Amino acid sequence: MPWNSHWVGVADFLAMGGYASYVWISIGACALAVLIESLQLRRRHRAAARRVSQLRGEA
Amino acid sequence: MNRWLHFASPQRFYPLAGRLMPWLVVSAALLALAGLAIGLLIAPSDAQQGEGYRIIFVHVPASWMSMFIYLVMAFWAGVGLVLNTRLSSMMAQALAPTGAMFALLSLLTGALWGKPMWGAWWVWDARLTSELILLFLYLGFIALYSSIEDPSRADRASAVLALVGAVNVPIIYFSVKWWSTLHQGASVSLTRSPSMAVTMLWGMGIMVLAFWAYAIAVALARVRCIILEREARAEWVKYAVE
Amino acid sequence: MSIFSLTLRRDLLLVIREPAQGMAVLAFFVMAASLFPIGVGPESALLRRIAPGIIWVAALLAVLLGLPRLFEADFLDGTLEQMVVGPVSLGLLVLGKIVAHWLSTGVPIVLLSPLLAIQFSLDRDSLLVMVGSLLPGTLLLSLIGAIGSALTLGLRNSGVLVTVLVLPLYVPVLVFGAGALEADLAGMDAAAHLYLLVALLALALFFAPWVTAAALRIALE
Amino acid sequence: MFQLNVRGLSCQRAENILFSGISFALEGGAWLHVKGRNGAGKSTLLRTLAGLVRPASGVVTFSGRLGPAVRRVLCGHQAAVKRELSAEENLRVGIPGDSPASAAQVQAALTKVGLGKAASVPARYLSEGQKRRLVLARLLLQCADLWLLDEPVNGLDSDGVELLGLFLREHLANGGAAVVTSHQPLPVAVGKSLAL
Repeated sequence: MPWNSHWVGVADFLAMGGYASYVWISIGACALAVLIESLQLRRRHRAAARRVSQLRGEA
Repeated sequence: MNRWLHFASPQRFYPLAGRLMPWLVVSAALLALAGLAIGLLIAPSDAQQGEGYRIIFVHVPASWMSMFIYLVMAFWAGVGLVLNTRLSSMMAQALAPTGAMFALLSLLTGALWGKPMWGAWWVWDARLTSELILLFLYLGFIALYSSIEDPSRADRASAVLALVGAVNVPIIYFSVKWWSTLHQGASVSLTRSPSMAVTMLWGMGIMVLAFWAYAIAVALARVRCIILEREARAEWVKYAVE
Repeated sequence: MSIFSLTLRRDLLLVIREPAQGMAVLAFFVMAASLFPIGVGPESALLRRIAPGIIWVAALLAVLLGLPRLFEADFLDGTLEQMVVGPVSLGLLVLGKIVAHWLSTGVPIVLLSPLLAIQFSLDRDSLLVMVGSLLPGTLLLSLIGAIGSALTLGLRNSGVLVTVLVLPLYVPVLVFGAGALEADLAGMDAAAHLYLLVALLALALFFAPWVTAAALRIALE
Repeated sequence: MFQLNVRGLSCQRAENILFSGISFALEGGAWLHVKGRNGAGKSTLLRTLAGLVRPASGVVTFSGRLGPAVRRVLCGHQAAVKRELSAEENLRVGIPGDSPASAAQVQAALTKVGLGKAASVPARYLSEGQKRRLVLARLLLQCADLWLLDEPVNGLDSDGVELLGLFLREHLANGGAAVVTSHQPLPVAVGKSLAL
């Protein structure tokens, strides 16, 4: 592992000293929230843009 | 002053936000990677809590951001109310969902941290309880502006609520702290974070910057959506949409 | 006569003419508080311990239930618009309405609370602290609630929306109000809680009327 | 001499412009008849003059002898009457802030609008027309300088309209001004008119 950190190997790192589920779920939840928010925003932007071009078509 | 007002109109702000967003997204990603690398790889394990304490690298930035975003939101809402600039109110409404998300994440990671350390998913600790109430304040703000059709009334009514909320946040925090020390004594508390090694501080600091960059990027993206939705009939919008 | 007392007398006259809704709020207060012994069990030691929270939460929800009486009726028949157009200070007028709402909702709750105290087997000398905390407390709840009901005036889901807006702001009031009674029951001195409660009341008395007036102007635009 | 002047007024409702560039001046003794199709923003114009609505742009100023605040009164679509109060109580305490009128003045105003006998009848039993007349009685008692009447003829029968014309003429005679929106013609000398 780089920077002489005290992890022995990847498995040890993933085990997180027995707290693996808590730590990885926390980080995973943050990543998931970011993902959901980004996708939702992209969908909302596209819907708004479609509405605008629809209006442009009518005008 | 005029320079600043130059970007106050949605028409000029829309492309500016579009140009800023990619930079912010990239820097948020890089900062997050760096922060997690320091937090998970380099930072030493904690004396009492072993490796479980590493959740603070997402818990503390999330709860700090949820508080900071509420104050920024109340600021923009106040500016929108006083100067009657629609864009500021749109910015306040763009920040609210992200602030609520951070409050929710803070509660979730707080519970995930509390379970291994104190054996309970939910601890009526002063900080967690006031975080919960902060989430309710966000939900109240979002519920108010989304249930008023007329945009100008929605902006001004939600601005009043945000300002009243901002005044109440310290009062709520103080009263909850008073309440929790009264009932449970200060033995168990998330506030007394573990002794902070320098690398831990660095890790948390960088994660806060990452969350901060992310929050601005998302707020800009959402404000662009709000501009498109509210100015759909405006002339300039037709050419702004690729 | 100042606009404050004019509005106060007017609203009290209206309450006397149509007491039905006022009674309903009081009935709710007593019923809600009486449900807990049924739900939790009749042993008086336990009831004594949870009495402060129950009585205070029931009073808080009763005031919340009575909030639409503040502006809803006047908004629907157009008199509120006349008041806003009128040349009088809207803040004082609103304060008159809030105090009238307190007199017709909060004070009857306080007068009824000894009835509940008996149910929860509270002894006589803690009655004083209960009344002492509920009296300023209910006025404070009306003041904060007025802001919420003005903001949600005329909205279709205003009933539930007011709750979502106002409950977080009620937390400090509940903490100090119920805390005062609890401290007294535990034999400690409740003065600190009561002072803080009255301090919050002073803050709200100063800010709430004109914030509510601003919210009314926004709602009537 | 009391004067209302409006310059470059424009109003918005939910992001679309209702009207713009409205300018006119109105002195005491004159009245303005506002015409326009439904939804043209006639009511919004009156509510802006009443100070309820914040205009998108433009200026509304009152100059002249009238001290700090011009006493204006707005009669909207709703007859602002409390059902629980009697006709007489409605005039005395119905709207906190009206200029305090003595019982005799109230009774006189009621008889003038033909509600003399119905003074103590709770307003819930009054017909729509009678409520409109009650609003006319209140207009007399408020002795405002600027009357802002939104479709005042609605709900009034023929001699009700006569009464309205009479009161309007008296109001203009002693130096008051009025801005009135109405589809039917009013029994008053034709004043200025503004089409939205």
